[in-house]
Amino acid sequence: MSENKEHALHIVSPRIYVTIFALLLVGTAITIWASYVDLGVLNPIIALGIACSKATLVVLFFMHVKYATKLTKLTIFAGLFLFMALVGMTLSDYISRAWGSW
Amino acid sequence: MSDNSAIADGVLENAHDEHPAHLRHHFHDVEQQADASNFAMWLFLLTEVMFFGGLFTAYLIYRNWYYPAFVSASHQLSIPLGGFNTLLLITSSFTMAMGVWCAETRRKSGLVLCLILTFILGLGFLGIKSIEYSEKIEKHHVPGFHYSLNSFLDPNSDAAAKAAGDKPLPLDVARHTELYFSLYFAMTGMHALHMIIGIGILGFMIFRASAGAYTGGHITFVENFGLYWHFVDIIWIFLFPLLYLISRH
Amino acid sequence: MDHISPAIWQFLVKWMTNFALFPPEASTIAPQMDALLFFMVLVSLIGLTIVVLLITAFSILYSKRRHPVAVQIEGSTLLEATWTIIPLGLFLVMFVWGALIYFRVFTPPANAMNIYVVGKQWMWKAEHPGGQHEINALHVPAGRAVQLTMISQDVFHSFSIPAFRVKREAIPGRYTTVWFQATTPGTYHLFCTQYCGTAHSAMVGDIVVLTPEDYRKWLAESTSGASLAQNGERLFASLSCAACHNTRPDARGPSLANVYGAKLALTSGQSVTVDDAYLRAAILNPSEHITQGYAPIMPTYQGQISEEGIIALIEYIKNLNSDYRIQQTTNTTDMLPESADKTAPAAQKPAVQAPAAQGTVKQ
Amino acid sequence: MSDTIVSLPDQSTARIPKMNYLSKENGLLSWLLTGDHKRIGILYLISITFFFFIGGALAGLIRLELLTPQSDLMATDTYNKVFTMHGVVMIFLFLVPSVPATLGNFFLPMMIGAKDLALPKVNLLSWYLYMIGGILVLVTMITGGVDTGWTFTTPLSTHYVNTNVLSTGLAVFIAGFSSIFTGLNFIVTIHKMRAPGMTWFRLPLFVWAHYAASILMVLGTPVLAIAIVLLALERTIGIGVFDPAKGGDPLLFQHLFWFYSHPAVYIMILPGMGVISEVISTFSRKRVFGYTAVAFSSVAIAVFGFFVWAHHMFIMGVSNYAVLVFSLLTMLVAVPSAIKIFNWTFTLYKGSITFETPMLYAFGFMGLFTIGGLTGVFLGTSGTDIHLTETYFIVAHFHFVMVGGMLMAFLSGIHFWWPKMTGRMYPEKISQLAAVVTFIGFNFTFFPQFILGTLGMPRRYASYPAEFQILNVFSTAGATILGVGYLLPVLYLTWSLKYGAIAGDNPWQATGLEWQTQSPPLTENFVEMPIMDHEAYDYEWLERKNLEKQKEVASVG
Repeated sequence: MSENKEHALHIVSPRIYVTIFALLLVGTAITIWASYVDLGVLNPIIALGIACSKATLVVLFFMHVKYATKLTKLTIFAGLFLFMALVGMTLSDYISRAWGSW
Repeated sequence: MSDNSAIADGVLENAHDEHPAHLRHHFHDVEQQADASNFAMWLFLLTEVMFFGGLFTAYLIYRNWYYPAFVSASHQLSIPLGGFNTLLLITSSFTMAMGVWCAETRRKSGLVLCLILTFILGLGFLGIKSIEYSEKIEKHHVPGFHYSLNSFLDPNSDAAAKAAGDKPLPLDVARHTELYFSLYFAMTGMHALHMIIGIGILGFMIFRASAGAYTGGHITFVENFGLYWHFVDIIWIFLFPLLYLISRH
Repeated sequence: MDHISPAIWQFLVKWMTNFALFPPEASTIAPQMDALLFFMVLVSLIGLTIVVLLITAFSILYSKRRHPVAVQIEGSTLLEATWTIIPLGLFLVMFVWGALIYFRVFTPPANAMNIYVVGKQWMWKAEHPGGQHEINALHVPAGRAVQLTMISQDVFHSFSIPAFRVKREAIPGRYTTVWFQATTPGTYHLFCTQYCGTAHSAMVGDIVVLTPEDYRKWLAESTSGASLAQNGERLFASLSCAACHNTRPDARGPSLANVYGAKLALTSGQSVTVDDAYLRAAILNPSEHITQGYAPIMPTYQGQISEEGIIALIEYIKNLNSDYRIQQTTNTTDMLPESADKTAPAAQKPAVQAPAAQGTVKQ
Repeated sequence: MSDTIVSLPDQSTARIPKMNYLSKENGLLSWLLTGDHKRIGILYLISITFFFFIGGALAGLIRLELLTPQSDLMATDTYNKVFTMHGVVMIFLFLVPSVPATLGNFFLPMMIGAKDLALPKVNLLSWYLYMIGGILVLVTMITGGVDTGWTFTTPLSTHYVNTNVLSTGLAVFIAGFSSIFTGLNFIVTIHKMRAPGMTWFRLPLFVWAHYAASILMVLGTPVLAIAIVLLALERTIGIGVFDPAKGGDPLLFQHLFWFYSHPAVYIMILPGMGVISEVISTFSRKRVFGYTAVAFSSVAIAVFGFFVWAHHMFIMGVSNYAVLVFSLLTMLVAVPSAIKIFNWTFTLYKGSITFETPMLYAFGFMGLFTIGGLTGVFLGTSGTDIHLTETYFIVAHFHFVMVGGMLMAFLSGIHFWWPKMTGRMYPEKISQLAAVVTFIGFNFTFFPQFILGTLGMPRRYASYPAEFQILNVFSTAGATILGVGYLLPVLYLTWSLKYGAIAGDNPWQATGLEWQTQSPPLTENFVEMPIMDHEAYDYEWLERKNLEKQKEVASVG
């Protein structure tokens, strides 16, 4: 098999799990708090930013991707890329419609 | 959507026994088998990402078009309930991760405990979700024939809108709140459906785990289910700010 | 088509048209489109010929009988680069050329006369500015740019005139435009090309291109008594638009004179140019289109005006070059008893949809 | 020198091997509960053929109706139902699963030297999902059909028709998951199950093509699924996301729909291209010209294929800027297809070509796909798209690609691997005749439609102006010939199951691993795990191997 075998059970210690869990809770608290502060356009950006970092933590540690094979990482990356393409290219139509005909 | 469990079934097959004699006939070794099912699970999660991708696209378009309506409509959701649900789900993700660790380190009672905790937390999430849903049903905020604009045309008649200090919306703006609730129900509904499926599988796993099925070294099933459960958690991590936390100041 | 020999063009178009292999060219855009079309056909034929010739030649030369042992060849970067780059270049030429034509078809000239088209299951309704209505037919003058502003009342339809090489979908909920300048008088096909339900294939009609004189004659014969703008004026009065959009100093709504084409600053901070789409949106979703300095008090008219009604209103507003007409409307409205305001729309609607003079409507 | 490469064993002594995947177990249950990729491939082959002929019968009805300008054979709404069901059956139940689920299922594991697909149960599940989807379509058809067109355009499908949109949607949804699982299975198998020595660049191009198509299946199909879910909600509850009256945008449905359905045409054609690579190489005894380019062009098609979907909506009110971008990207996706055509052509160069049936179909494919591909450029070019879209030009274009391309490739593949699947040869002369008849019939049927489209005849019309009749008569006449061309293989292939000559392991002297084992293969595919010690399409290796075998036999003798 060409894929390397580093997948072979990297056991993540519970201490890391607890840390991540705490970070996630803190992140949730910050999002809720931030939504009550008027930051203008920054509000949704902060909310999404925190959501993205929380998701990244979950993916990297809870889902063990930090210790996973290149193939797994590539797979996730491909998925995210296409997700962005779907959202981005569809939105590009909607945004540019507002620009008028030419 | 029994597809998740189907994948799991295929994988489950592999988890029977550590003895190479019980290795599925078409694999060279246990390692290849575990690798393959893990990769398959990731691919399946990709399809889930794209599945929710369509919903997120729709959400972003209409949020941009009808921002004022989305703001008022989102004020109908309760942050304490939503926040508590986030807490439950994150905790359940944590217990699930610990469950995988227990399986890796062959702690049977730990695994069973973690799975039961995850199961309870998941049920708790659904319970709170159903409280939220029933409130929407009472207020006629379910899109369709019975949809009512009262809370938005006359915020004083509505406790949540009043608390958020909403101004009455003109009819043409208020009408677009229905789109918000359509997306709210579509997105949280799809998410809840995934939770229900997950909880079903969890129940099955608790049963199997207490028989010692996953603590003999073959943990693929637990691992893959963990991935699924964390994925569902991630979806909620995005749904929460997008649906609950629009312009609360 | 100056760059192709007239004789060849004659052959390509006239002869093929006569033998029903090619649609007639009856608009200014048609020869331009056809030039690209012929170019693409030519490229395709050359490409196809190369492939077929190569396959045939290789099949003969290297058949097992003649060439019993194959010579293994890994590939050739040079050759492969050639057949990557040449098609890419040709495709890019087609892209640019095509984009230019697309640009032309969907950018109407400033002086184009506007005709409104409403699509519904399963007919086309055309509203001329002069008040002429047509169903499943469209009369246009030759030699004059005509813009169609289209909308659908229900599902997607598509307004297709093959002889003009133009086609545009009529969409529910928003205007689309297309324009053409007919060159040759005659009657041409009008098709609905977007599948729209049971009688899709019956949603066809005639495009009648008339000489300017005939067209003028037709306009005079087919008038329904009131122009589209006059219909709009009536609607404007009956919906009590003038209650706010009047010219009094204390008016609650902005004056609409000369508003069409103007740049407006909105309360949302946006700045928009007023066009058909904006006016339609402002009538149906007024709260999101409040002119700066005015309170958001305008009610929505969604569900109260038909698409034709909105078109009449837009046409009316378009033609408001001074406040004079509005003042008159105001006067009329003032004279109406208060209760008449509510019954008026129902009473006025039939006038808007009154059938055109006999002989011009194909039912 | 003979002009064929067929080398059959001595018919007087040859026997079908006693132990093979067909004979291992008996009874209906052994088929319905099988995990064997080969048996599932056969199950698919049977069910797909069934649905192909249903779709074909519907096509026949369409052509009959269009024989005359009036709508006289059936009422317009019946006609609308017929073409809708034709589209749904042919696309979701035939074209999408055709090559991957039958030939791909059967041969992909064998080609990479695996015993089975990575997830055999999921593979069986996907066949059941396919069957549920198929049966739902049949039920829909019996209970009154659906008349939205296979594109389910909103708001027509959500608010304006009262036919069985929901059951059709559910069928497509379920069949979609069948194809997701097939794709997922292939990707995992190709990544994780390759035999020792089978590096990525030793994979047969058939495998590369399936890999690319699988990516599209896995990532594209879920978007269709969610579009259908939203459509169903819109239709049942009226949630408004596609309803302009409630502020929704009906075009959003098309964005989501075409995000899947454009890549879907590559799902349909890529596996066919894989077949053509195998066939052309085998019958010209030569390694495919520019292996790497052909492999990467498959992947390039898959990747670019995702970014061109809005070219289906050029005149539907997407922004003009989006039109420019999507038109440009469409031009880019056309290039890899051109590369493939030329690479296949040059594979013939200095080869040693024979003209067995699979090769004839492959030639047909190359000609028709070239036309289909080039006319696709007409439609991807924003300017000419205005005139040609929504007419018979588009109908002709995608039938050239799908029927002229994919179906030719499918038939080519079926003939090519038939001896491996069944252990028996089909009658050569009549099958060559069928290939020629199909080619002629096809051109008669669909070439006139290019002209009809240019003339402006709209698609999905039950009646049309009288001046289009002559070409329509041509087309209908051609369809009759085409029908004969498709029926013939069913007859002689069935005949060959019992009476065909014994094929032996490798009748075509092909190099793929699937040919280096007995026909029909064992359930485990190989007696011992194969080790790949040569490049793909290495005919010299095959010759050496044959020589060794001869020597062995001689020395034993």
